[in-house]
Amino acid sequence: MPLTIALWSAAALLGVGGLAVALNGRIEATRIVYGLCFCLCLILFMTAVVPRGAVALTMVLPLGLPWVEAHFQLDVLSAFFLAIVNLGGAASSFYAIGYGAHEKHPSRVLPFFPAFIAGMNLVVLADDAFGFLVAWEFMSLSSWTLVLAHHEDAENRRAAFIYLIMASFGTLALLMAYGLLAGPGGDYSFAAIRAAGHEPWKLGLVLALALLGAGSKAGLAPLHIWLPLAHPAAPSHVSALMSGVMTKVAVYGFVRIVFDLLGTPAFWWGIAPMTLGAATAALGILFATIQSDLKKLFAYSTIENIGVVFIALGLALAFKANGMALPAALAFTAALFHAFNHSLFKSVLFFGAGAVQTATGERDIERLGGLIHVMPRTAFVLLGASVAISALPPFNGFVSEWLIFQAILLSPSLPQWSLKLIVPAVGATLALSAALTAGCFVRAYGVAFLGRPRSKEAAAARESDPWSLSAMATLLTLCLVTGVLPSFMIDTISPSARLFVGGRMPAQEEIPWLTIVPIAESRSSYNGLLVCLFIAMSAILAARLIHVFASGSTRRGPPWDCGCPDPSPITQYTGSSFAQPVRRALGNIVFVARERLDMPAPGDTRAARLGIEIRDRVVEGLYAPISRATDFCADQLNKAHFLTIQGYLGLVFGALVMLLLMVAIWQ
Amino acid sequence: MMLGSLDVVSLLLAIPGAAALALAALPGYRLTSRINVAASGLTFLCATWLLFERPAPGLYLFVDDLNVVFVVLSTFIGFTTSAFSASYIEHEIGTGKLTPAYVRFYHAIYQALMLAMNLALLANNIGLMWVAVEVATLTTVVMVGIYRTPEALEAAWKYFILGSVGIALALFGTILVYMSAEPVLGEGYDAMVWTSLMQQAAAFSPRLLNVAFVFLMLGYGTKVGLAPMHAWLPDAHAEGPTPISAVLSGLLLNVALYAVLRFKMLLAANAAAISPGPLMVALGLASLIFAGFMLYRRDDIKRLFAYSSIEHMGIITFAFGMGGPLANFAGLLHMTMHSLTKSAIFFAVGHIAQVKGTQKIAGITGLSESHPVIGWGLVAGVMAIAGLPPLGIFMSEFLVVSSTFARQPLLAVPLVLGLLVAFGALLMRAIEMAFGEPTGRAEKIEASVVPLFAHLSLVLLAGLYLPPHLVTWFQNVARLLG
Amino acid sequence: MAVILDIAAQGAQMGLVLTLSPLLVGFIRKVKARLLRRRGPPILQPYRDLLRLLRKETVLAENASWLFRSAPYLIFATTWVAAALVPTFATHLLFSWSGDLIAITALLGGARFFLALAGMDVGTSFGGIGSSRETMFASLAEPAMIMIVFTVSLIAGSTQLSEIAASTLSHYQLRVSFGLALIGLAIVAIAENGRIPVDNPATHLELTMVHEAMVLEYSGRHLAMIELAAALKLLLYLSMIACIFAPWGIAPAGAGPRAFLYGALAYPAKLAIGGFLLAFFEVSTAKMRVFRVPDFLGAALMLGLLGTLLLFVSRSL
Amino acid sequence: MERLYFDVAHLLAGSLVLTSFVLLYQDRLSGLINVFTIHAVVLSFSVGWQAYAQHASHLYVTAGIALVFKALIIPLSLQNMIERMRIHREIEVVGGIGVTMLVGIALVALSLAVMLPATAAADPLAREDIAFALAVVLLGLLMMVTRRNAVSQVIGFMSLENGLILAATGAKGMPLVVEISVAFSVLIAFIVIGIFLFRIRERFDTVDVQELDRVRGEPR
Repeated sequence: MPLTIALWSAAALLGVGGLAVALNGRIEATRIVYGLCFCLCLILFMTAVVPRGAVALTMVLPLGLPWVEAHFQLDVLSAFFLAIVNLGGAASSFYAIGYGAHEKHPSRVLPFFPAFIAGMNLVVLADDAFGFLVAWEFMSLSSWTLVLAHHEDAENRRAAFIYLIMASFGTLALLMAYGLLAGPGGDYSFAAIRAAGHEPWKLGLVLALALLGAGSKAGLAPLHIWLPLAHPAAPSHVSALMSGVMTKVAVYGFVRIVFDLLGTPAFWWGIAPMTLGAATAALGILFATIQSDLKKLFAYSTIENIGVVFIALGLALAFKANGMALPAALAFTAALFHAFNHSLFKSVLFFGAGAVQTATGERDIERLGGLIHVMPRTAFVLLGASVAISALPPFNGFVSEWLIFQAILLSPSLPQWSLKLIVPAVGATLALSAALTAGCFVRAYGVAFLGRPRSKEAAAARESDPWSLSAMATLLTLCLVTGVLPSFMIDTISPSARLFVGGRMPAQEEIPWLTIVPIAESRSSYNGLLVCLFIAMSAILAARLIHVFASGSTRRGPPWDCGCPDPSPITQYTGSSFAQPVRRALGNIVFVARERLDMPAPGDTRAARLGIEIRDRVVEGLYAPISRATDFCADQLNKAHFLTIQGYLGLVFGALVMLLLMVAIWQ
Repeated sequence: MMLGSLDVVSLLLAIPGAAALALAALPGYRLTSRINVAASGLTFLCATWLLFERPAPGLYLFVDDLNVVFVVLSTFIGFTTSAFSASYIEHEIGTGKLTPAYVRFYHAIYQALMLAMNLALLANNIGLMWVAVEVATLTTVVMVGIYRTPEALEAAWKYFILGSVGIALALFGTILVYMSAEPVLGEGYDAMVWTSLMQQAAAFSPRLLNVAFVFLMLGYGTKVGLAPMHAWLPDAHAEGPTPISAVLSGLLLNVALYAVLRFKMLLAANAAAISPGPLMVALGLASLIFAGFMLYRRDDIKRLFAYSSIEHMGIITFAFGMGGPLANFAGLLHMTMHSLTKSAIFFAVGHIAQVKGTQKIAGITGLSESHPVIGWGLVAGVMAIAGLPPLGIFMSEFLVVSSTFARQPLLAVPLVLGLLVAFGALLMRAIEMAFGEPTGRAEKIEASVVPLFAHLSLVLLAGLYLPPHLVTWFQNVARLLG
Repeated sequence: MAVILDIAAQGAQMGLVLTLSPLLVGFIRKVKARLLRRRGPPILQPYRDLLRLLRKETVLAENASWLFRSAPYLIFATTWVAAALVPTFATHLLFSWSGDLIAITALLGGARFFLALAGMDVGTSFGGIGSSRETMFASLAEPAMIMIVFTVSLIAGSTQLSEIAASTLSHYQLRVSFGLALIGLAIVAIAENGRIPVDNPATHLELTMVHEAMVLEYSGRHLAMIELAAALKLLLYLSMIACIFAPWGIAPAGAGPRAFLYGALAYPAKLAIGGFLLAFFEVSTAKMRVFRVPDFLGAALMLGLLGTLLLFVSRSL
Repeated sequence: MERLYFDVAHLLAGSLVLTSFVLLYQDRLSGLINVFTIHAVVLSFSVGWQAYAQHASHLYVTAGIALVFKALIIPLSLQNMIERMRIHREIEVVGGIGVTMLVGIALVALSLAVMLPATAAADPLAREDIAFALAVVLLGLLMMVTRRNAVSQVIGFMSLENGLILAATGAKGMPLVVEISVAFSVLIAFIVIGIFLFRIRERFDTVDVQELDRVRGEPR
């Protein structure tokens, strides 16, 4: 029953897309469409969270490949990701009821937004390879049109181009993976694929293809280059969906294939996701630290979080392969938990970026500043989101990363040497990127919201509308709730952990004081609620006591600044100067950061300038050669377009003679 | 000729023939274009009738599962194209690119072309089929040259020379087939009739068949537009009237492909002969990759899509070359989808070129801004031809790639690379044409966009749902093709 | 009844760290002065400073926001909670399991997060310098800390400080990685508390200062809160080192009042030793350039990683 | 008697191949046309002989068609066409006659190598015929490849079709359909070419194919 409702709602979403076309140009279209999307997403969310036991619901419709038909299913994993998708979908629809009013040409957004959500839902619900890929690519296609919403900007067009190329590359990879799994018989239903046995080399190949396919959609390095281009190009509520939700759908695809369809893993399967994830995390956060475009920065931080998720998934694979059910469950739970958390706070962050952009027309933090005075509510919500994404207690980001650390601490008992050597390095990288995240968001928030406005747009900004604010606030509250009461989330994920890694963490609801205990009380435990309460209580207590017994009086004065305050806001620390230490200390790991100082000679009156050039090693080392090779081949072959008739006849003649020779020799 | 028993079939030939004569005689383009549409519609109805009543094979004409697919498809596209060409020709006369006399000629030739193609598809006699294909070639040559601009003449001349060389090679192959059959079936007609050939194929001299297939593959392959015999195709598409480009891509290539398939079946029926698969696969891959790279340097919209036709013909040939029920099914489906989509694209291109007054891509950017309907139509068409879901070509490409990867993983790699290369070029052009700042003239398009969206909606439907009858029918054909 | 005692013990712990931390600062200052042959300020001077600051009225910059005003209390609270989680005179206190070593690290990270933000709030160049440098140091110190946590907790089989202390007590053996962890932790502690050679708490020299630059705009009670938090942090690190590497005399779980007494006596002694060593180290080294600090911390990170690797490998031996 | 049949057929087919070589060698347009006339006559003779040998009366028709159309009408009209275009004296540069000859010989060898083993079953008459026919076809194609003048390309194409007819008649008892169609198509082909040549004349004052390539739709 819930599955039926879910499918109907997905179809209804597509219908809403059609309705949006019909309503084209009407002023109230925005509210109607987004309102409908909100309701439908809520319904879908309900179908996901309504308790149905561990049994998977399935359904077959006479669509798609005739002899396979369209299979749909709603098992625990699908339900979990269905919840993620529609939570994000509902939030961004609600946000867009207010935000969408500022859209210049809504006719380029409204029809495709519901289609995009529907596509993601169908990916999660699909139960056969063909349906999965159709939904998968449809999701890419609809989001592609959304990336092109502001097509007059050449940058966006380029972003859209790269995006769809990478997307269909991923789809082709997945297609081959499914082709390999289904075999020449061509029974593409997941049930049949599970039933069929496969040779090991086949499984390894499929794993690699799945990494390519799902990884390119999730933004796994080195397939990530499209992400920081495409996500910022779309309208902000769409960016939130792409960054917060679509990447999770990609994670779902990976989990579905590798943990479900492939059966029992070999120990080395875990290595690739782990190492790639670690590389992705470090690379993503280092790039995020040097960005000055707010949305680009968030996009790069998405890449980092995807890396974290894949680290945990790789650990889960390694544990599962060695039959260590409990640690596998821990890592798996951590991965899914982190995916959920990221979908929450990344949506908030992109909403905030959208609010800032509508308020100031700026995305460049170097031209912002002091927003905390003019848009205090937005500033407050974004502060919370920044704390959450920086993995600081008592918010949810900390809990999931804490769980991953606990999983890493269990990995010495893995028998294989390769894993023994890799896991600690991965752990160090994870710790490094976690620390860098905090710094990155201090920079982003501090430069954009604190200090003094660096442009008159920033000074003239206004607080954003109540719709957007309430959407952001709700998600942030969820972040806090899952942070202080993580045990519920863990117990929600446990069934899928049991299903896919054959074990589960200790049931958390039995533990007193709402503490979470990954393995055993004596090993490690964390109680978000108590920590949160203690911090709040002692802060309030201290403030109260001081105001009562010591002085509470305050006087406003000019800034001190070592006695020489400069009124002009240009003297503030800029984003790039803030990032300079990290750029110098760690920069050259993944990118070539060069500072060019142009210092005039003494007596010369022109101003000195400091230029920074950032070069991306991945792009230069991997993608530039590919495009060069394509151009070369195109140029060479293109000569064949300008032959004379004799030339063409010569081709035919040559082909004929060659074939005749072959026949003569063959006989 | 003994057509007594084949009334529907003879109608399929008689209607276009009569229409051709009538149109040659009648003046006034409005009336003639209406007659043109009506005749094509009638032909289509007769073709659909074949689905229900299947006449017994005769000495000259016959109907089986395989050619019914082609007949129905080509008559349908002939019908929609005639509807499109009505509005297109009107505009051409308005701008004085065509004189009424030429239009009369044009309509007559159009029906003659339909006649030739139906004959080629229905012929039960390899000689007759050859004649029909040759006639089809000659008529299209005339069509391509109809504008009489230097470019058009050059294109038509090249088409004529290459086409007739191909035809000549095909004839030689046909003769060889006869020679190989003659010792078994005896002199005379029997040795040229499909039905009897197929029954006795196992007994023919395999070596002769091999040589014959080389000639037939190259000869009819020229008409299919496979590299390296493709040279006539881009210019012929680009310089002729757009309806003819649609007919070329949507129909004529299929007809030639049909001939190739027939002879492939003949060889497949003879165990001792070399299997035709590898040759087809090689030519298919070559065309796919070659055309994929050629797409990057095209600055003329019609040549762009002409090369994409080469690419897709390559995919289809590849699929049939792979063989097996799955790949054959995929090939048939892909051929159908490609014909529908590509003709739809050419409808859109025709309108665009007429509005903008140029075929240069640089002159037609920002369509979705200036002409939303046609612009998004073009985008949908390109996305369909590039094989994105939920449109039909995705399904066939899914089957081609996955079945290939399941059977010959190494062959799938170049296939996928070729698809990706072509996709990149098409996507780049689509973004360039449909988005960005509009250039060129921006007046309304008065022509009807019904044929365009009729095709697109069919393609969309097929991508989501294939009626079971169609599926079983295609599966039979796929089994027939071995 | 037992619950009340537990709560009392926990409360005592929180009070103890709060009261001892200024004393520790004063003690270190005194030792440093003595080592430099100066008389130096009285040991209780930090208390006086705090009280004076608390009584003064607070001067805020015009464009200071609510974040600037609330940050000091948050910083103080998080540091205090973190400090309360570290066993000082007794292990297995009532709330000790509500957060482990990783949580403590994260809590300190939270405090730093708000401190860095507060440094940028007024929009002066000095605040920016301070925050930026603090962030860079932290981005290396935190992973180093995590790796040390790995090392320690792999040896002890737990990330709970109480359990670690217990295991160290129960079977104490010299291990390479243990030593590596100790050195690494010492380096991290020096960096985190802004001591020489990373930072000099005593100067206001623009080019060198880090922590002082961030709190430059603070005055009155806010400054008091921040100073107290800093003192707490120093105490926290010292007692953490003591609890992990020298847990002698600390009261085990469910111990009687006698054990608590021993613990209460042993703890100040350990602090004194730690403070003396710190002071001695500070007077015997010089401040290093800002951009050499990453190498300093990188060394800690490498030590931690090395320790963890050794343990991972030795597990299968 | 069989022997005689065989020898004459062999002689005629061989001389057809020989004429093809002459065509390859000939580089003056009018000369080319004359040689083509010979080519057509030889063809009609060999077809006639086949008709006599196979007792297939309908082949006489083919021979007649070949004689009338290919040996009379086409050469004459081509002649006066090039007269009117004033290109009948034109000597077109053919890259390396010698090389072309060698290639031609190689082609003949190839066609024999392909055909003789393939047609082991068929009777020797047919075998020889089909092999020589293939040689003629390939030589015609070679000529089309090497010549850049439209007229000579057409002639090369027609010599190619002569080879086809030779093959068709060589195949025993092949029904009339084919010959008619061939003649028919040649006729149409010729008409169309005529139209084209005139149009080309109107517009470019030359029949040099490379001129055409200068005006192609997509300039490089």
